[in-house]
Amino acid sequence: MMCAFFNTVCADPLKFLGNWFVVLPAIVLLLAAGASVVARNLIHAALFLTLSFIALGVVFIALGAEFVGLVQLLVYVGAVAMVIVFAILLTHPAQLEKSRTPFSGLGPAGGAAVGFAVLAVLLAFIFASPLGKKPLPPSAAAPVAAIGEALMGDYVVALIALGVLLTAALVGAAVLAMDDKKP
Amino acid sequence: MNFPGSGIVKGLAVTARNMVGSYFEKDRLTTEQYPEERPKLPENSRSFPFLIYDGQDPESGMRCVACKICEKECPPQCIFIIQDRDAAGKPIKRPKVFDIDISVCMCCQICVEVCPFESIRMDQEYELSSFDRFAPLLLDKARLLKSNAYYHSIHPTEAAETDAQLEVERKKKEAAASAKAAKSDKPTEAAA
Amino acid sequence: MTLQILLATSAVLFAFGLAAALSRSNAIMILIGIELMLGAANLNFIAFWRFSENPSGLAGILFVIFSIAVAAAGAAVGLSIIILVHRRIRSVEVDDASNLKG
Amino acid sequence: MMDLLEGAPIQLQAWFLGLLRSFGTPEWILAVLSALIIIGTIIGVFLVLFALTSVLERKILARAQNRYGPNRVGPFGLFQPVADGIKMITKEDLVPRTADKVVHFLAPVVMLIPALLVLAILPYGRGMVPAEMDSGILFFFAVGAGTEVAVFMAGWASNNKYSVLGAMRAIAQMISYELPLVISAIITAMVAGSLSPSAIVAAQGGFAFGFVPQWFVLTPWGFTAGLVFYIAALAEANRSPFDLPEGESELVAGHLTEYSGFKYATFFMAEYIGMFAICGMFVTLFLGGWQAPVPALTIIPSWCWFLGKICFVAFTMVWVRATLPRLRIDHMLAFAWKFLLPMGFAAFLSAACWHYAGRGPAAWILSLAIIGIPYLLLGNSFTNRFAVSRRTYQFSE
Repeated sequence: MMCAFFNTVCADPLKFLGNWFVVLPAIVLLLAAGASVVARNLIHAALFLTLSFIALGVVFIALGAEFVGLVQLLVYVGAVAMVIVFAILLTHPAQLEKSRTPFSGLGPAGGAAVGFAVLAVLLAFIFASPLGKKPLPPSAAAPVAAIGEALMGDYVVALIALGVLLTAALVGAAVLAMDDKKP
Repeated sequence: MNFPGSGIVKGLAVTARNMVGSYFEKDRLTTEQYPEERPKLPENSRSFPFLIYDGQDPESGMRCVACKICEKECPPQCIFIIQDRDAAGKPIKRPKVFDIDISVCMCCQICVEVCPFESIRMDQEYELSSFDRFAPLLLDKARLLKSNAYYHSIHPTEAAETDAQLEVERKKKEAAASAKAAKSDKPTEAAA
Repeated sequence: MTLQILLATSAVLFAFGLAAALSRSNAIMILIGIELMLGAANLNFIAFWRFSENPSGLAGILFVIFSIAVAAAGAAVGLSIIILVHRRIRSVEVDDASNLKG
Repeated sequence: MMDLLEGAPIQLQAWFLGLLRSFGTPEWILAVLSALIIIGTIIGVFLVLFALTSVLERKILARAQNRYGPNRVGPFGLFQPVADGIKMITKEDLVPRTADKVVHFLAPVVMLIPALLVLAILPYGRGMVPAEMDSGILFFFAVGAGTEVAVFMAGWASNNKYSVLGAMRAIAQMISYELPLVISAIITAMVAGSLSPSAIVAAQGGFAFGFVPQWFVLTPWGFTAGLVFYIAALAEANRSPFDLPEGESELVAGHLTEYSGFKYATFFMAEYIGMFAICGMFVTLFLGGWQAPVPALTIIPSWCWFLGKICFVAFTMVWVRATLPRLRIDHMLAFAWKFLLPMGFAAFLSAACWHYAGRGPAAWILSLAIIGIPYLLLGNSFTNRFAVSRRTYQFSE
């Protein structure tokens, strides 16, 4: 077609840029997620979270799951991140800069300890398992038409249930956030 | 019951008519492109006062007699007059200095109303902006004096009326002078 | 590239999310931690789908789609609850919402 | 002759690459270069369009208000963008002392990236899609969501109450209008059976009775969906009458209050390129993409048709701007949720019925009824609810 370059990249990202196409966004993802977790400023945390969502979407696309990656971008960047930002602005305008006690519950040390413990267990199993050493299959494509047919075929009950859930969530969120003083 | 959305369509039609029409109809494009196109001012429009002289020479034809009525009446006191004196130091009926500070003038036309000699009138000149606040906006006698012909060119009706009035006054004065002359002639004759 | 790299990434992401959810005091930060954990789970699904014997089965992809939708619904309801709590007690710190504490 | 023009851009690119290949340039450089040529061409074309629009918009607005508009710089004022550009670049770049410097700097960049990225999936002509994607429509909306982040970053980092208010309004507006936008776009994808823009354009090809183009906008559901998409696109591009985020009478300039110089110019450019992109999407989805409206005119190259249609849609946006006053924020959000969204669903239903009733005359009547009834009901309830009541003044006796 018009541009062989774009089309080869789009058809099989891994073939063109190699593993870096996955590894680079994965690094960005981890850095952004880490920064988001430790950021004292809530807005910065939300912006880093947005960056990590974008990086996660790029990882999905790089792995060949183009549709899911784009849905991830659309839903998380376009909606969830913005709703989080909105909630921060609505609830916390005065003390954005100085959260009184940024940590509670287990505290920073406890949180980090639990995180490390879980991480250690997970990594131990991941690197012990023979499953992890499987080589990369040549290519895996998830054409949109096939996804659509699966959603409308085998998974139609789940899809309908999801629709009901989303409607309930929409109505529920609206009712919860409604000002009860003046209905 | 209006069809929903019909108002928007009507509005779009109006703007479309203007958009196309402004290329064809002069009425729809009333903007004047100022430096190239000048507005045609209505006859009675006025900006700042100026002094009229008759004839060719500004100094000798000056109507002003330095009576200072305008100076006294001017609400913002923007007129400044010094009467001229002859060689012997005797005041003569002519201003030596006649300044109008147009940065103070409010174009009220009171000086014109009170002038008994029809000497001061309102101008139509409006391009008076300058880079200096002081000198260019302080009009002296040389810049104030304009000919009666110029007055006719900017306010023709008013100028004609003024001229007619001046003519009547001049005739009256002549008549009075000749009557006086005749009167004064008689006693001399009688005395003789 | 092996499955291990992706799974390790996902594990680190999950640990980050868990640490945030357990240790931060702000309810919104806890929600952010939960979103990170969901992202880690999604990454696992996609990784296993990519390395599966039968990628045309699409099970991993479809599960992620459902998971994203559920997470979005959860975020919406969670944030409206946070706004409601803020309206009641003028705070979004979880320690301040302690009316039922004995 | 016309066949030559039709393929001219691709031929030129192939010729140039062939020339380089004959010099023994390595293949990978050629691959990268072929991409760079396309990127450069597209960005160049849209920058020229942006420059032209920035002056023509002002001229059209002026004509609608019986004025001349800019006509001082160059012939007919056409060099006005150059003067504007020089002014923008030479202006001082102000950053408020209390601003979040990094975020303040990044916001215009983040704004420009999605605006340029979405240009990649538009089919500019027959076989002229820069990046042929299976889910191009989804890509358009997913990447377009980045604009919201940029607007929020700009508003929050400025540390100015007007900026934050403007940004919150902008986000509320974008989230609300994204739903009708996506739903009306999905309808065309449903009828065409693909999320790929070129497949949607192909589905609108051919002529009924030999002369009526089969564009989606010429069907009842397509017209409704197109109108919903168009209105939502106005809101997404922050165009009047939905330009509340920068409503200068109440918010100074919204999220752009603290931006000056080149950063402001970047925002401005991103907004206009985003507008062209969404116009291009509208053309692709509803106006038949690069297809000619009459069989006889197919001799004109397809990319000319596409650009012409984009310019036409952009012109109508300026026309609407000249006509309609700015909405109030609650009216605007109510309009999105209570009118556009139900109309989107009605068009959805109507399209499905139209398809399964065989796309014949009966299908037309059915789909028209499914559209018309909710339109009349919703429209009337809306006009009644927001009808301007007689004003009474306190001391007016």
